[in-house]
Amino acid sequence: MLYLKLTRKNFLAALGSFSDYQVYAPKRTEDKVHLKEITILELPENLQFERCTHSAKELFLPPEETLFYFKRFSSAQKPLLDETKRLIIGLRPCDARALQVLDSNFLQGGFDDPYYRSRRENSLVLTIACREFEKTCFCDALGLGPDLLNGADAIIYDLGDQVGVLAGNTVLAQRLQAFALETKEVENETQVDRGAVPSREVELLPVKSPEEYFPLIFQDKLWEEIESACLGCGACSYLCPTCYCFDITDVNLGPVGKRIRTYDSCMFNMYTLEASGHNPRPTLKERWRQRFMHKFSYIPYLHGLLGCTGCGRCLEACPSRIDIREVVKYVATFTG
Amino acid sequence: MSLGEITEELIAKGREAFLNEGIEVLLGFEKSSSGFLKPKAFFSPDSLKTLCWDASASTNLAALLPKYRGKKIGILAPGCVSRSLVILINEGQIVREKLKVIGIPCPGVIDRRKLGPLKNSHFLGSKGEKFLLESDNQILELPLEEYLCDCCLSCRYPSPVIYDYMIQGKSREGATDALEGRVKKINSLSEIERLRYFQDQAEKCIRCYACRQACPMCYCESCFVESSEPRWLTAAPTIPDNLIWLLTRTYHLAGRCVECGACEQACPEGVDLMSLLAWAKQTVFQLFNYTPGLEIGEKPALGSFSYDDPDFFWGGGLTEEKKCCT
Amino acid sequence: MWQPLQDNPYLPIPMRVEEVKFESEDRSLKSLWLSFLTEGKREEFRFRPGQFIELSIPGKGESPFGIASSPEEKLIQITVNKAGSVTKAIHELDKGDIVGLRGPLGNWYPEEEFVGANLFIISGGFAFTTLASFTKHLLREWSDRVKNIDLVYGARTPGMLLYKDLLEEWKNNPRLNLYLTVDREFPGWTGLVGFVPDIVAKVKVDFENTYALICGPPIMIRLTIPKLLEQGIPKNKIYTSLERRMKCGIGKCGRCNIGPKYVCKDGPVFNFAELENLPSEY
Amino acid sequence: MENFEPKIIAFLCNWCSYAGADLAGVSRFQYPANVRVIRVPCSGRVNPLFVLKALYEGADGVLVSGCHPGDCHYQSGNYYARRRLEVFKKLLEFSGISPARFKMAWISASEGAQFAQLIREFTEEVKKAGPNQEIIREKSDLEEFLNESR
Repeated sequence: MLYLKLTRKNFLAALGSFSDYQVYAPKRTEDKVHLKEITILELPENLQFERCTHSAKELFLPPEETLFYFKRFSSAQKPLLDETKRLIIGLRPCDARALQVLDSNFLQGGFDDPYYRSRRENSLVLTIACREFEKTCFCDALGLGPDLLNGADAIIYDLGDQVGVLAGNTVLAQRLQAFALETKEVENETQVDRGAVPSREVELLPVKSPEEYFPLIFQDKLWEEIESACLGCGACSYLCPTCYCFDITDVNLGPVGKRIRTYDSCMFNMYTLEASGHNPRPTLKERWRQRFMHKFSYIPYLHGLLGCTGCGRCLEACPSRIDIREVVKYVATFTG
Repeated sequence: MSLGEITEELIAKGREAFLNEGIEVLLGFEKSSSGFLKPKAFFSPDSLKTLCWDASASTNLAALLPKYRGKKIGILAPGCVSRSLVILINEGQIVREKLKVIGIPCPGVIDRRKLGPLKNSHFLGSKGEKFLLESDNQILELPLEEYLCDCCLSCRYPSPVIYDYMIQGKSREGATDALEGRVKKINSLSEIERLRYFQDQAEKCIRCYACRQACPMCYCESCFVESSEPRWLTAAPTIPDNLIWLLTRTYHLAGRCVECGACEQACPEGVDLMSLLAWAKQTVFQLFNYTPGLEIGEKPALGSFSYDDPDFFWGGGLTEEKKCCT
Repeated sequence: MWQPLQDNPYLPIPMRVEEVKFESEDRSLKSLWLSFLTEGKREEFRFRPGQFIELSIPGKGESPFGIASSPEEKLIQITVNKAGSVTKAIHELDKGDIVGLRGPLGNWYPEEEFVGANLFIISGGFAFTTLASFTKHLLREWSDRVKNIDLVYGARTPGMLLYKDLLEEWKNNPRLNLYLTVDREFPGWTGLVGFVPDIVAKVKVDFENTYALICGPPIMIRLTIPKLLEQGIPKNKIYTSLERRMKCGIGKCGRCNIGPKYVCKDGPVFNFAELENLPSEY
Repeated sequence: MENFEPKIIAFLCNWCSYAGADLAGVSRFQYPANVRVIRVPCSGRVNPLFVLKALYEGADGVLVSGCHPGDCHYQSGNYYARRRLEVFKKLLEFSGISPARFKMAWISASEGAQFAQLIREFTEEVKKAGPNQEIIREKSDLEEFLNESR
């Protein structure tokens, strides 16, 4: 990792050298903040960005993605990879954390997802260390922090007139180096000047080890209790930065068509419903068990990192105001 | 009656329903971590300790009924919920005898959308005509009336139409035309502006189906959007696809929607759902003089007909001039 | 562990339907034999019994099917139950039609483990596909490496038994003890009569050092397992193949997991010792 | 725009309107060839989703026609249709989809001339409204691929 200090002006000038990239940054329209394509010149001087209403997964796993075009009744098919070069600036450390979770699914486990890989490898992700906590976010309660590099190519720290950049990506680091006031090789975030990092008194959530959660699979009463408020919609999954489950369907136009993938949610009945009418997860009890265990037990068990980033989007989106922190606590104290 | 007293009475009535009427589950509310109420199913009289009700209860509890199909159910019901129950009874979804309704005279509930950025602050409770929020270590006292849902502002039936128990108290009086105003505003737009308006709404939609799940009338086991044979629309959240979802949803709820506003409260994207539904309600009322959910035994407006219904068909009874209702 | 056939695991390989045949009297089960359009692909397509493929009907979608042919056969055979929109479209296919295939996917019956042991193969209804593949393979390539082979296969009626020619051939194979059964008496039926779990309890099998492979409707499996356990077969020697709704088939789309295991890539073959620790989501 | 030939889908009930259309043909009444007929058992069978789907897939206008009130082969199917489609038509209008795109009519088996007249009128109205741009699906990528693969 390389840590660089630059003046704001130089930093923006350095970004200007990425002229072959499409630049994306959070932009407010009415009551929403979305990642929008902008020009470098439009970047705010103070490099302050609001947190995106939707998560960054939209640029890596878009709500609709064409896998390939096909001709029906023939062998002709044309795959489509998005190789657009994107410079995404203004995301939060939790967004970058979520990318690590997505990476673990799409780039590991025996098969490679070429669509995700292409988008991921052609993107440079520059996060901004949070200046304050949102009302609903809780990365610190999960032992993560608002100043971590996570899966980003670089994280930017506000140092008043200057910015500190911690770059994990060597290509990016090299480009910035020419503009830097000082440069040093470092091991991790604690060794660098991070400006004013927000901190607060927070009680760590009682997250157990993946294996400790396993016996709870068989505690039906626990899941019944948890799901009782749930309406079974997909708001939490669609807005969650790490929920990657997708559906694959065909869309036709006469003799041709395309195979697309779209978001899906484990909270829906149709998600696991089989053609025979059998549903292995027939009620919200099983679906909640799946959702909770996937984030807090299965992903950590398989990939060694928590499936929740503490971004708090599900807290805001849930029509029933289910608080995942409360669920974690409830599960931890459950004794049967 | 103070909130504390209401809570006490609720718990007492709930206990009674469990012990004397043999309900197996009571659908009510408890405080969520943010102080706003969240729905909760109570399975025993002893669990009722956390049962409560206040102006932050924005879920229509009747939407949770399908989860407990076959059970004897107790449910808290302000006016709109009781009307939902009437429709569900009329549509054969539940049996009146298996239902114990604890009626609540409703002073209205707070609109998450109107709270704006304050929606993520901590709700401390209501206090007469006001309610209290804690935001950034400050306590804000806000006037309830300004933050009520449009549905509640326009509500003409805030008191339950069916109940087995009734909580003492006063319902909100003086329905305004907040919802009608929204419809009027859209109607005053030109055709192309109206289209743009609803396309904008469709663009916001992410198809999470929170509106569907929050609606007690959307009880179908499989929804048309999920049908693969035929596939009515693609799974991709594009504007035309989403528009089909919004329009068909509105049509399916025409003459059935009780305007509880739970869908709009559930929508994480701020889609204007109630303008469509309020329009549908007005239209069904104007054409067929029908208001849903007032009487047990009634047939749904679009599941019945009358020989002298207005006829706008080409070659039909009414000529252009006679089109009086438009 | 898995070798994707090409760089893009979502792209189906074109296949030609070489032969179709109804397997059951009610025409709900149909077999398809597929060949590769591209030269040399069959040689690359190396699978082991128990694995499955995703069959793609462009415009309709994809569905997973266990491979019913044995690895030694040139054509790839699948047997399809008409249930949903994709399987309905597959039933409409005819000789010469072009379809897509992704695979081979998933794991297989761990044949190396079975060396020197007895094998007790139990199946009911149309879940016989991958076990038929396995049995064919076993008789052809492995018969000198295992001891006794007993096979119980049952269906509702004689007409619902799959692969009748194959069964006829096996009746005369001394290497295999074949027990065919149907639910009740039928005119002309000379085999056993009774449900599979009851037949399993009745047949004289050497349960010492025995592996059981069992595929069938959930109710059959549920009733058969206790009979096997009674005979002293440990749970880790009872294998089954699971089915789940699948989309990607490569462990990405999320829906087919049972606990931390994905049926599509960690399965579909599991033993009951593994399943015991997983939620019963199958 | 001058040469715009709209695509119109007509859902005609089996017992009256389909026969009426047939009569129009047999009687050699002239009417524009823009209509594609889908025969349905009854106007009451027409789910508004049929109309939306037709528009979504590229139709410029949709017609639903059934037996006159009182003449339904199934006693009351057209009365249900009258209520439902009326609400639906108004919904389309409210949402800003041109009201010219959707028409409902009663045509009996003997009204061949009226059918021809109806189609002439409707085609003219849809022509005036122009191509459907309100609720048509996005398919330019598929069209491009279709051209490529030819």
